[in-house]
Amino acid sequence: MIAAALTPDSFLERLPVLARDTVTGLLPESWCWLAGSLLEIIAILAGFGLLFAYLTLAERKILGRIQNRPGPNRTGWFGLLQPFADGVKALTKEDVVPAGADRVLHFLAPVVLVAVSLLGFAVLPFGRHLVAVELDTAVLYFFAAGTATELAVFMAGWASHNKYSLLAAMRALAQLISYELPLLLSVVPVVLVAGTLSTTKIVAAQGGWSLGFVPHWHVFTPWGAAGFGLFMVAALAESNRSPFDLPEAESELIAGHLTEYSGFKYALFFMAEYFGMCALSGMAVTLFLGGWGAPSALLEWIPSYAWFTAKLLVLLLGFIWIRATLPRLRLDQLMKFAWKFLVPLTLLNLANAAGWSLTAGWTGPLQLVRWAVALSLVAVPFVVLGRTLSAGSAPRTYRFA
Amino acid sequence: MSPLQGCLLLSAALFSVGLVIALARSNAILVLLGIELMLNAANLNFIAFWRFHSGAAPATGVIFVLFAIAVAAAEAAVGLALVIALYRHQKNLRLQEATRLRG
Amino acid sequence: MQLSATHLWMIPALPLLAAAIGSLTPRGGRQLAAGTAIAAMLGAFVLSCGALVTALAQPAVHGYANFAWFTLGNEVVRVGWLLDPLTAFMAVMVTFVGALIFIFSLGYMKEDQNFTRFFCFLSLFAAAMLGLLVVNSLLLLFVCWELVGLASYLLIGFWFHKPAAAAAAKKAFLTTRIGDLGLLLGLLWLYHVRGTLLCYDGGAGVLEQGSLTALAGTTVAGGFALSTAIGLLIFCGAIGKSGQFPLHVWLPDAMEGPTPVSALIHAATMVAAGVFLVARVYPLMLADQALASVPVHALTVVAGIGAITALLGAAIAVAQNDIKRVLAFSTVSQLGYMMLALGVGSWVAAIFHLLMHAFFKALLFLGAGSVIHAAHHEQDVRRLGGLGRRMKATFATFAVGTMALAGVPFLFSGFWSKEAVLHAAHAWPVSSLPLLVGLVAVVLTAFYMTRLITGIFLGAPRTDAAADAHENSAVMTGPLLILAACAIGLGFIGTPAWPWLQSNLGGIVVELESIWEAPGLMLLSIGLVVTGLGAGWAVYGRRRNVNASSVDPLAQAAPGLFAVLAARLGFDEFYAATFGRANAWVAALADGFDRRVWGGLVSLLARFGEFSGLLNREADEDILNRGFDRASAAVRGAGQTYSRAQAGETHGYLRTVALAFVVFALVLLLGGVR
Amino acid sequence: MTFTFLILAVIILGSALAAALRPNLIHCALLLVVSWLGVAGFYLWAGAEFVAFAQVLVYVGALSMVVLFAVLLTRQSRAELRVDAPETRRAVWAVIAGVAVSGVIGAAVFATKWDPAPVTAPEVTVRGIGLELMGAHAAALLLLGVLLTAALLGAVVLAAPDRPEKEEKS
Amino acid sequence: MNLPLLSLLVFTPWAGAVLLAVLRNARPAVVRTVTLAFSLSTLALGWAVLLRFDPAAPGFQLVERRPWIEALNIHYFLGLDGLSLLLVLLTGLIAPAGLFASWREARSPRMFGALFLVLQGSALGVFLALDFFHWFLFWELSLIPVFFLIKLWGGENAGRAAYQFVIYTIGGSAFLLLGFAAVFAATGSLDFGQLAMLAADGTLTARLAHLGNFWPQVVFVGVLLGVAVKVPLYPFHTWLPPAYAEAPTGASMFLTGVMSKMGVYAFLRILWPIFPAPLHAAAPCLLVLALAGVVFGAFAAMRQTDLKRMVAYSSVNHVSYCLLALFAVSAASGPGGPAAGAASAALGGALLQMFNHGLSAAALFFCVGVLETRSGGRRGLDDFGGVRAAAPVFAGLCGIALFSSLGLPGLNGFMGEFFIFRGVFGLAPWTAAIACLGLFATAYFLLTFWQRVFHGPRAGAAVGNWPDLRGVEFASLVPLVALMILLGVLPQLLTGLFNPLVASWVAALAHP
Repeated sequence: MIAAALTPDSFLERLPVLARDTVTGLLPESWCWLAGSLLEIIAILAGFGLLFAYLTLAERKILGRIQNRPGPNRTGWFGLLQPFADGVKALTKEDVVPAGADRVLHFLAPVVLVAVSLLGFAVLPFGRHLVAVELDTAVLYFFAAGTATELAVFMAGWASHNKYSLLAAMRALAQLISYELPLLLSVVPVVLVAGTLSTTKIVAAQGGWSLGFVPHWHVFTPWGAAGFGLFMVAALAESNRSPFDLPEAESELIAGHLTEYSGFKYALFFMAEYFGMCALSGMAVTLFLGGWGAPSALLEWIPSYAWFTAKLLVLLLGFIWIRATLPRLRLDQLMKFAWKFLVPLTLLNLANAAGWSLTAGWTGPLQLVRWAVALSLVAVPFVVLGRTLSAGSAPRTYRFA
Repeated sequence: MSPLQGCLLLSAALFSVGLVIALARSNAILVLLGIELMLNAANLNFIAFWRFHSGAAPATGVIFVLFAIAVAAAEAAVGLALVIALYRHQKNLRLQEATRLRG
Repeated sequence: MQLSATHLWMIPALPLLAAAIGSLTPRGGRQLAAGTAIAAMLGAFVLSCGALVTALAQPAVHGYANFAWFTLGNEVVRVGWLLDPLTAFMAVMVTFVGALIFIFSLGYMKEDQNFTRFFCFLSLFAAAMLGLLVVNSLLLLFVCWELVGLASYLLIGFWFHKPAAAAAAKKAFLTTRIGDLGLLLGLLWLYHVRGTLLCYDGGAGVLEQGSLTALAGTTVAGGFALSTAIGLLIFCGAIGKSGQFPLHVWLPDAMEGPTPVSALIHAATMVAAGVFLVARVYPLMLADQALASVPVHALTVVAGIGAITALLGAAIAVAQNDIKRVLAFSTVSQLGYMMLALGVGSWVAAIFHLLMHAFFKALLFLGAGSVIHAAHHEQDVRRLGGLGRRMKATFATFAVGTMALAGVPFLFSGFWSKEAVLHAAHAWPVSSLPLLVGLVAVVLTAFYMTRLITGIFLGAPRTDAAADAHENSAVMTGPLLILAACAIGLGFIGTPAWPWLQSNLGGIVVELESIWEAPGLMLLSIGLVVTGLGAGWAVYGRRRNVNASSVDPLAQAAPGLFAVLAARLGFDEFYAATFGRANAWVAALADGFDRRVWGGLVSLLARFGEFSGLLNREADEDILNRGFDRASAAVRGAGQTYSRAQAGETHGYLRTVALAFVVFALVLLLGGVR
Repeated sequence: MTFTFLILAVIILGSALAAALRPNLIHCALLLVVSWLGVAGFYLWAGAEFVAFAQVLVYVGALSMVVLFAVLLTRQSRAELRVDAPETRRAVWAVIAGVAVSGVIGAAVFATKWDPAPVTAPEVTVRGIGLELMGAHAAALLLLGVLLTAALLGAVVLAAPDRPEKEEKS
Repeated sequence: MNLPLLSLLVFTPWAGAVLLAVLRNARPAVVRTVTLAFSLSTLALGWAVLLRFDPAAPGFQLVERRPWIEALNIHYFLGLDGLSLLLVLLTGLIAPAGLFASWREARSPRMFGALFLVLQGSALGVFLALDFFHWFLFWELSLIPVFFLIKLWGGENAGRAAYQFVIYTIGGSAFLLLGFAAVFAATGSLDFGQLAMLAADGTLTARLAHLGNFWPQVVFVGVLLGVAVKVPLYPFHTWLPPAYAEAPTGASMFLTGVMSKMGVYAFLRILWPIFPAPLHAAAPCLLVLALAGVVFGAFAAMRQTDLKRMVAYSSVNHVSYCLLALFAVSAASGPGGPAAGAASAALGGALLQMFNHGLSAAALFFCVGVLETRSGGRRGLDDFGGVRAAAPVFAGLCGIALFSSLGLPGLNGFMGEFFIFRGVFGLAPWTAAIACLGLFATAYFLLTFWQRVFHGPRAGAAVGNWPDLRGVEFASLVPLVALMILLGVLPQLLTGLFNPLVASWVAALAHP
């Protein structure tokens, strides 16, 4: 029993696949593919929908705990039914469309946004056998799909016929374009080292352990750690999360492009933001944290999707934590941070990764040299750039405050 | 009608639409976008020939399109910068008014 | 104690070590620097004696020890040490005289600021000189040859703050370098022909029979034997180093250096290196003797140069007033003697004279140094006088040196060695000119030495400096006494009665009788010496009431001749006017070439570019444009019409392109291309 | 001639044509984005995944953003976004030119005898494209990098204000 | 353990330059230390290479060869033989010394250091590259930092000198590039080794002739011009004195110590193996030019009143000795081959001379630089007097450098020159005889230098407070001088590196 559980192909491991095959086995051969796809879509929608629901709750509860208040606790046990209450509220609210608005675009914007933010899930390998679409160019696909979110944000901002919204749209565009670059560039080293754009192969490339308990995840290499950090920072910005939530800054822009949305459309925006966050976290897990891989050979008997979920949840928790901790940036700081800090660092990291894979053959004491060089290539530019970046931005003095 | 011919006709039509946009509209941005459409039509041809026509090297069409996309991006960047310069100069984007060489 | 060839390197190594220590000693470390230098020299002397013992055991054998120095390309450069009586005698002489002069310097240089540096340079010189003697490779010999030149340069210019000293140093180095270039070429030629520069190498050396035969058997341009050509080129080096005519000009100027330096380097040792060199390669010089058809034999040239130098030096010495200058020209003259001896075929006589000359000339120079030191660095004979009473030891030893140099019979070493030279010249079948020259020089030598010694020591002091002079300390007089003893006693090792030196040098037992073949010659030379001394005494010895500015009696008698002699026959001026000017001219030419011709060419190219542009413009404006103006006036009208199509209207352009495409495509399609 | 192709053709041409006719600049731009997406779909249909995603990334992700930015930067009021309707004369000429061009090309397409199409799409993997780019087309790739850099700099220079701004006193 | 040592050699200085470019606000002391540390890397890595280098092994060692632009058959190809190693070591010595010479440079030490390191890396690249493509990149890249070093840190007429230098050399390089473009068109290869093999069996000439009958000659002349300007060969040397004279001392040292060797290196690496037949045909003429360089270079130096210009001309003279040897050997090659002993002596001597001249000329420039800093920028022949009294240690060390330069036996300069003369005498006796004039003239002007500046009473700029060598200056001059003495006595330290190489060259000459 234990032996069977320990094999990577245990029953637990294959359970979702078996379930799908059982359902599709009932249908004629020609429908199998369509039905399988539909099942996968439904599973993703359901899974992540639920995750979204409880993530909002978790966020509110955690923010509450951090701010030393209880958070929602009236609906259901520990407030567990709060998401559903919210959902019902959103559905029943009036849908307000401003008078001068571009009605078609105003409607299209949230729909496009949700649709697009869901697309990315198709190529995430949730488990050993769990990937909806096996693509040779999966990583490229993921980011290509993600780019459309910018368009949707712009549409929302423009269609609202509101100065704040338009300003927010402009801000969002600038921010998203600026952070797209470090996001992509921090992924390139992984592609370079793994030698493939396929997510499953990238995960496979991180399989195995040194000494049985140090996994070969990319995050455990100097460039990987740096890349992971950069990726997460850029992902924060891409999903408009604090401290990069300028486009929807309540205090400055009255929630920006969301100002003129209410009811279910607003809920859709909300949902899309969390989906985007989940998708990017999932990609980070895939690229840097070994995907569904177990951290130790001894823990392999736990099914792979459980590992993936665990890692995903940890990252999401991190998102929430950061939101509770950091204040919002100013717009010029935001842009400066992207172009003067993240982009050079990612470029250097790319070189670092190239050097790392070139020196793959080094053994013995040379290994130490390799590590030292790679670490210094991460640390030195970080310190130097960080210093130069903060050198210019001494605390501002306000003459007319 | 073979698939290749269909693709080529589609491309021809797209090209013409791009041409019409570039010729008929007076806004400089739209003219630029029309030209981008024409470029896309050309790319479509590359892929069509790569897919439905034997004889080419296995990846040539793809590579060509990739290069064309990159060049189009460069072209668009410069073009839009020109548009902004034009706007700063004459406070509108009507291309038919942009006939003076002197600044 | 014996020292074999293998360990011969220790002799130069000791002073070299002392030089190294001296160079690192700070200015304060006077005792250390001087002590190590003198100790090293004495050590080297002991070792040299050991080497002499070894060499004398088998005087006819050239002991050598060769080894590979380094490899260049596929050529192994081998060098070695050579021990034969020539080496050994020279080494003993150099170390002995050197040690004495070092000791003398302790007193002479006492007040000098750069005392340690002085001993460092002296040691360096000694090392190079001894190296020169012990090497078996002409390559290494050349190395040491240049290094003694360097040491000489440094020591002549020791008082570098005096511009005259600095200039003299440079002159010495450059003049000898001219000769050295000849030597270098000779060595290159020899190296190229023989593939080695080892003197003796078990039959393969350049001075051994196989090589000599080959060299003498090859004819080069002008009918010369190859050995003659190479020999003469090597002799060029000797001319430079030994102050032979026409490169003797540097030697008198070299007296700007401290007097011990003049004694050691420019009297006893380094200047004799040229003689040593010729003696070393004597087999090569002799190689063409057997050939009858050559235009000139190498040794004939040597003899000629030697004779000219001997006469020239002695004649100029007569008219000099500086003590050291007189002695310097005397050295030139005596070196000429040695060369003459070499040239007439008796290298043994030459070396005999060299050794003897080293002792008594060193003695004379040190005596002069003693005088100069006592007289507050006054060197002009006219401003001295009457020192004999105040400096008895110096006077006595100087007198011994003078008599040795003049060749006063029987008791003094110079007599015997000079006789050997004259006998050799007498025996030379080719010409009697060298003999005649030698005899004339004998008279002149005795004459100018009398003039010198009376000027310094007799009469009344002519200046305050001379009146104030006192005898120097024992550290200076001691070496004088020892050298004086040698100047008297050493001559006996080479007397006809006991030709020990000759036998041992050449490795052949010299017969007693052969020396006595021409007793008339000896009597003649004795007579000439007496004549010279007497004439000198007659002219200068009985002068009274002279002061520093009175005119020389000879100048009164023959002012023109005296002036010419006093101006050293105008060699310096002549060289400056010819070679110096040619040199400057070539330099100006080279520089001018760069600035004007090549630089000019470059700027010409640039100008040409500019010019063609200009031309183009002019042509355009004047010729083409005018025609075009008219044509374009017509075109302009048409152009204005057409220009409406080119209003800068982008759409119009694009449309034209599109329609043109359609037209061309239609033409193609309807034209039936596919 | 599949159903998918027809749909794609309709999307591509329809949105392009709509863009040609709409007066609102933003709408035109967004419609063209749709058209570009359609082209990306066409690439997918033809089996060139990589190109399709590149198309989306470049056109939808980057170009559209730049275009929209340019639109927003070059207007003074919301009303200006409604651009003038084409002058009739020019529009007629444009249509004539467009029809002529498509007619000529169409004629050429029909007049040419094409070889039969290969049954399967040529197999091109991402790795293959990468190797090809870095191998045979390495020089072109380098040149392209230079071109992009030059274009970027050129764009900055062109779009930068003519007069330097006054130095900020910090 | 297979570190890409050669790549490290080339790129470590560049990495230093990048680092300096980033350290925007660093203090000068930090900047200097960083610069020096990266500059010293060459010496350290050169030592590591030396330990692994096997002189006896034929061909190139520690080769790094990777395809780069396969479409053009271009490889990233580094390798080294005795010749390269010699020059790498020389660079390792001269570069830090040059930095020391400009240690007190107040004007933007960061830029200076960065440019210097770029220069150093490029020079190393030239010595190690074995494919014309990146060889030429390095070759040209070395010009840029030199231009700025001269222009920005140079003397009064630095601008003109810098432009002259760059335009002249680039002009030469254009011909070089043209020549190699034709070679590439004919053979499709830029690999030095392959080209040499093609040249050895005559294929190269045949293929070039296939392009057009005159092409072999045109290509040779083009390559010759490019290299000749860099060395420089006699009539193409007029850029050199102003450039060396106006450059800051450190750059002058590097220029004369390393850059002039790049030209000779190119002769040995390119012209010699790839164009043996045309070189043989042209060698008699070139021999005359090299001779003119020897003689006129030395005599022209005699006329200079600017010490730097004087040393610059002495460089022309000394480098021409190397060329003299090469051309003499080349002129004598052909059926039967030249006398093996003479040829090997000439080539070995030329290699020795390259290293020795680098040492002594750099040291001389260093000394002139010391004079310049002490006197506030004066360096005329008559601006000084009696410096030896004020600064005996400096005078002593400078004297050794001077005597090394004039070829005093016992110091390193003699070894190279003697064996060059020995070889050339065997191959072209009259040339050697005339070249002796150069030896004399060299001694003449160097002694004039020494006498006017160091001897006599203290005068001119030497009056007043005149400190002897300071710590940094002492530390940089002493190793150079010590090496001069060491190599003068034990030339085998160097000859051991390249003896087999020279032997193989000579062997190749015998069967052309």
